Amino acid sequence: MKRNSWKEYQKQIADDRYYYARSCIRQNFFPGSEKAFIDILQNDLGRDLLDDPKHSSCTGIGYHSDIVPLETIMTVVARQFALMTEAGYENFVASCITSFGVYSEILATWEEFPETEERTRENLLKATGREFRKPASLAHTSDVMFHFREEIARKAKHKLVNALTGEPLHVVEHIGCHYAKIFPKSGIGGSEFPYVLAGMIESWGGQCVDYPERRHCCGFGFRNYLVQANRGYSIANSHKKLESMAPYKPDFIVANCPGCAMFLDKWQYAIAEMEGTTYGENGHGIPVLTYEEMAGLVLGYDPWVLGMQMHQVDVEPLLDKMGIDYDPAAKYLGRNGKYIGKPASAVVNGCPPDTLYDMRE
Amino acid sequence: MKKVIIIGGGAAGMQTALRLAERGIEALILEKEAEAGGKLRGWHALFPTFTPAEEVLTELRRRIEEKKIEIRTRSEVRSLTPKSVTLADGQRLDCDAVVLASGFTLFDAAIKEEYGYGLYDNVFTSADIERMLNEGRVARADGSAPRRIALLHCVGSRDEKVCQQHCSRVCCITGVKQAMELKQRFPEADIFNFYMDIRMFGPGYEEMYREAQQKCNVHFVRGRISEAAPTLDGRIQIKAEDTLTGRPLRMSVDMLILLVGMRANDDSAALAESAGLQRSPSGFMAPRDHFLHNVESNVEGIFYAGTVTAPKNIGETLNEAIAAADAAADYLNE
Amino acid sequence: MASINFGYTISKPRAIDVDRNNLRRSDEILHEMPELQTCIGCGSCTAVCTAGNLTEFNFRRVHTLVRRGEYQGAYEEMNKCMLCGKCRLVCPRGINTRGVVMLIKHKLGDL
Amino acid sequence: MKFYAPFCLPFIIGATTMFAIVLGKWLVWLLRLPRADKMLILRGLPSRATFGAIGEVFCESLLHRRIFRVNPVLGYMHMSLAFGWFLLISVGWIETVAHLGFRYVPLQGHVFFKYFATSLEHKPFFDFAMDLLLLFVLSGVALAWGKRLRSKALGMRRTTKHVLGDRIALSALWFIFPARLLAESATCALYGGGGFLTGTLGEWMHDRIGMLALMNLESAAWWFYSSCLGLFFVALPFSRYMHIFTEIPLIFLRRYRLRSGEKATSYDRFQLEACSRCGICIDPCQLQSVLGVDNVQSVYFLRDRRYKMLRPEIADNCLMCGRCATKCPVGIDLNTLRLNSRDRLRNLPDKRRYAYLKETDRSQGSGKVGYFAGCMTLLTPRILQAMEQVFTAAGEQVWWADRDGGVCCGRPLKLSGETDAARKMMRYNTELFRKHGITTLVTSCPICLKVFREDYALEGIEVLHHSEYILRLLRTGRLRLSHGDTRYTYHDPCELGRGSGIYDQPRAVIEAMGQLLEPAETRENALCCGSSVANTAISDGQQAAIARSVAAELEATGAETIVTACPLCKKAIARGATKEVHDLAEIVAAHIRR
Repeated sequence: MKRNSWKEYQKQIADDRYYYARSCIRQNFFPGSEKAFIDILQNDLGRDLLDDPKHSSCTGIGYHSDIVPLETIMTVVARQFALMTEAGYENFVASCITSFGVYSEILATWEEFPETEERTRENLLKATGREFRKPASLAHTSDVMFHFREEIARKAKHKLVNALTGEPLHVVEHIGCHYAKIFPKSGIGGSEFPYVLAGMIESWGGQCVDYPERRHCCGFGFRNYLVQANRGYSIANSHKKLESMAPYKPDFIVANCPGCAMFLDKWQYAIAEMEGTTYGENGHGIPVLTYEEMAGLVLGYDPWVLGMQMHQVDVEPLLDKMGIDYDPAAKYLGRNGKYIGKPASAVVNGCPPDTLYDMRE
Repeated sequence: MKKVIIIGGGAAGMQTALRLAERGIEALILEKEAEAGGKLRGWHALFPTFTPAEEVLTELRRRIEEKKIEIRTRSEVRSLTPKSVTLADGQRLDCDAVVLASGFTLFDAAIKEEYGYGLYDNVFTSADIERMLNEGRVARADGSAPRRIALLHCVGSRDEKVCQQHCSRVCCITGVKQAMELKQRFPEADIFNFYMDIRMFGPGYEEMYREAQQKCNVHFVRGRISEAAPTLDGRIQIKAEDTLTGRPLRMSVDMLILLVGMRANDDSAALAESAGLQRSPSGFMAPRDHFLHNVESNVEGIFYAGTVTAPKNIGETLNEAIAAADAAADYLNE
Repeated sequence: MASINFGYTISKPRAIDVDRNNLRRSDEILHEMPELQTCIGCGSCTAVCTAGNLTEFNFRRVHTLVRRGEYQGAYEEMNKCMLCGKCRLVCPRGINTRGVVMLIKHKLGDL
Repeated sequence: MKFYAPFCLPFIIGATTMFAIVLGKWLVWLLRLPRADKMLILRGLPSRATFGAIGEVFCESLLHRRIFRVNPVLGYMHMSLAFGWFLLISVGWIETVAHLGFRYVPLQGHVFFKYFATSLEHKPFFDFAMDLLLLFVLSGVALAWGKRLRSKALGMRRTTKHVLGDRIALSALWFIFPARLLAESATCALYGGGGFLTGTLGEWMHDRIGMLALMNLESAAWWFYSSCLGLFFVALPFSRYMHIFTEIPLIFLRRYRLRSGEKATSYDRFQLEACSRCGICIDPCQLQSVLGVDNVQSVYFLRDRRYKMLRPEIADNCLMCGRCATKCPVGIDLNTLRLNSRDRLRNLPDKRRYAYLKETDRSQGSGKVGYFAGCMTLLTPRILQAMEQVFTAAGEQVWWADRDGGVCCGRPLKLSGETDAARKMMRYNTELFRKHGITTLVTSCPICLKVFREDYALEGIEVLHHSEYILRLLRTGRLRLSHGDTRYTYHDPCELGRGSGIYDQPRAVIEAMGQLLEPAETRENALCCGSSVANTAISDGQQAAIARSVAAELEATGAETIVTACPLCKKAIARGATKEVHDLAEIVAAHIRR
């Protein structure tokens, strides 16, 4: 399906000198991805990016779980901006979709209600003695990656094509809700069919899968996942998406949101263990990648360096398909060859359930 | 000079006569009531503009007098042909063409016994309300002011059980109009409209509907009232299903207003018989076709104006009257 | 083959999935009782319903669900009906409601 | 002399087969009867009932008196065949005895006596008598032929459509007597003798046909006659003609007070096969006369059920108005059979059903007299209001059982065949009535009335329809009505009239207020309003059509007001009427004198 709507939604993305804000979830679940982003920008693209150790969580999860009040999160965000200002940067890039949403939301709030900005400045000053300038440009890291997609394509060692057949890979792209559903203008391609990931996929030789539940939320929904009683509802959302995409036989899923990447991956495991259903080829799950991992593979990074061994669903079938050579033995060897341990076999990776146990016992 | 007899002295009849006069044709209006004006008489205000019905009626009457058009009241028609009309008293009037503008009959709400019209106090019809509005005194049987009012749509319309399958079209908007008028009189009152479908077909109707909901806070419940029963304190308890919540609903109201539909006149069968006119299943007269000859009957020289063919609002009726008059005039000038 | 109990299950979707529902029975019912299709959902039947005044039974809702292919529990619901016939007396579309109840029970009884 | 010839074979085989099967059937049915029924028979046998039965068998099985009442010509046809044949046999018997004295003569000897008796001298009296009887039977056969060709000729608008078995038996029957005439005449032609019929015909043949041909003709004719008999006898137990032998035991059992119930029993077989498919039940059926539905009437229902091909759409499509039952010459309990067929088709006991019927008492007031409006009455508030006025005028303390919605009496469900489930409602209401300690139960709904009287265990509680109750108030002077000059006509509700035998009370009440005009078909023959809860098959349009026809007949009386005594009838007729339709109670309330 041809989508032109994205052309109406364009935004200025700074070309250089980024102040980088990390994501809580990704540091824990996809540490390789953020590393890869930094490497790609600094080494492959030779851009200036500051990974500031002083910055903190944006407390977005707490905010969306009704734990952190608005004033608090405003102050926290103000502090991030202050750090950026002090470091002499003005292009703020967030690695987390929720953070991105939070930053956009707060900037907009300050726009609409200047008094809140004033109060925040006072609070920040009282609390930390810091002052800040609002960023000249705010972008999500996937926006940046999208910005350089052609450049990356030129440097590509691999393409998103099946090395054997030469067919383009079928990719399901999943956009985090907070990327553009809050402020359509803040996302490339708007809120309905953002083009940010699709753009990368297309310029790197892949083909986007358009399936009925494409726009549906992954189901994280903060409280829905965090409160165990609601978790059945949370997983039901991913379940719905997977049911809907499976007939299109996607080769992998790529997400630009920490939560989405994590849940689309981990819920496949949970569904397989609970119902025995898997959605990928020959009884396996569908590999779920972050856009950095996707870019990394395209640029010829080693999958284990990208941290793809951290995935719930094994990525090997995809690597083989793309004709990427990797060392299976090295999968669970961390930095300087230290064995980091190996997860138990799982239905989602084509292994019959050998263990019967109850998490609650 | 050619002469046309117009059966029915309501809005349609008078407008037809006026137009014929303009076209230089003599018109004679036969009205069975003691006074011309038809259903406009005793109607209070017209939707969607709240124009007083009296205003329209007076103007029509004035023009009729100005044009010196003869209206014979108390003359009921027994039978007709394109060239003559026979009255109930046997008197035969000759003419060159006939325009049938005998209008409609209001559905008798008492037939829907379960609503208790004529059985309990405080059950009224839309016609009663118009009358009360004209008299300037809307009140419950004991004279007190209503605090809660329910209007029921589709009484005697779209109802196989009373052999009235057609939609009377104007009741929906009438319900909205009366709800607003009542709200104006009783700002404290809660007003509920019980409907099956809301059909706002006319210009400004949908807007009026919105206004009733938004400005007048009129409640709309999607469900048809099935039973009404008196309560000890002389109110009416109504039962319906709130179909949008899927649960039975009961409430006591101070006034239950039945929006009675339009049905074909009882004598329409006999008239049709006498002149060989075709009728539609609803009992109204059937025009030759619905597009190019919608004011002509299947009989040469007999024409239709207004609600004699189907439920219509006043505006449509007045327009159609002109069309009918022109059709008749053209026919005579051939 | 649930092997692991995580302490929660996957909630079933609430949507009426007409694609998944098997409309065969519903079609049979409408074929035998085409007038059921003329229901305008005015709710008169439910409002007068003798059983509906004592229970959650909602004739209109149940037969509508059945027409959408949602048969689950319809038979049990219809069994609440007392077949007294008030609904048939008030239906403005003249639907043979008692016949509908019996037909649905007949068609879905073996579910 | 020996009484055997090869041509007797078909007859002998046929006769033995028939008697074997018929006796077999009787035996099985009797053995399968419920114990209680068997006891009834044992107790009945030595009683006067037996004699009564014998008398009835003579009147009905032979003379067909009831058919005579409905339709003389048809009556004569059946009578000439049944009684005529019976006489032929008995007089034939006497003839043999007269000729040979009391000695054993095999069956065929009697039947084909003419053939064997050629050597004996003639007894002109018997020749004459037998010919007369033969003529009598032949006249019946002629009528039967006529009925097939033009049913109207015999005053029947429609006649039964038959199954194959019937047609075989029927054609065989038609040829039996012409064949007999031919055979006997041929014999007379050869050996002389015979009466005014066979004799004359014999001489005529003797003069025209050659000896050899005549001899061939004779044997052929006897073969044909015997074959017709044989064929008829073999077909009989499988055809409608089984009624000849089934009606006899049925009459006895009925006299012993055996009855069909809501559950099928072996007794039903006697009723099923006692149906002669005369088709008299077709004409009174309004589904036939008004809607042209002509495959559901009792005759077809019984046929389908007997041959195990009964479909629900047939069983359900009946108003159970009982018009056919009043006309049935065999007096078959058609409604009950219909009912227990539906029970067979639909009843499935479900313990969980209607568990919600607890703590649902919404009754109001208190008093020795209870008033149960009934579901339908709740939709006709005029009746409710009228009853209230009546009660007040009579100063009656009333307990209102279901004014604010109650539990259905259960009859509609029972009529649909779910008899066990219906019992639950009946039990619930019974307990409700008991709980409030009423001694009289008044209802405005004949449907409720019937079920209260027949299926509820209400010992100590008198159940009255409001027409009965009001009449009682009038008779005891507790209620006084003003008499006007309005002319009323009254529509008998099926459940009230034919159903509960209440015809006079409402009429008496009406006559206390004005003039009563009877419609063309009234009382036992009154029409059904068409909205009967017993029929779940016909559409609203069809109900309305019946209602219109009924209204037309009522309006034809010229009355100003149509009165009935059933909320359902009232609603139904009002749809088709141009005149006012009111319930009895409404009229009464309007005429109360204070």
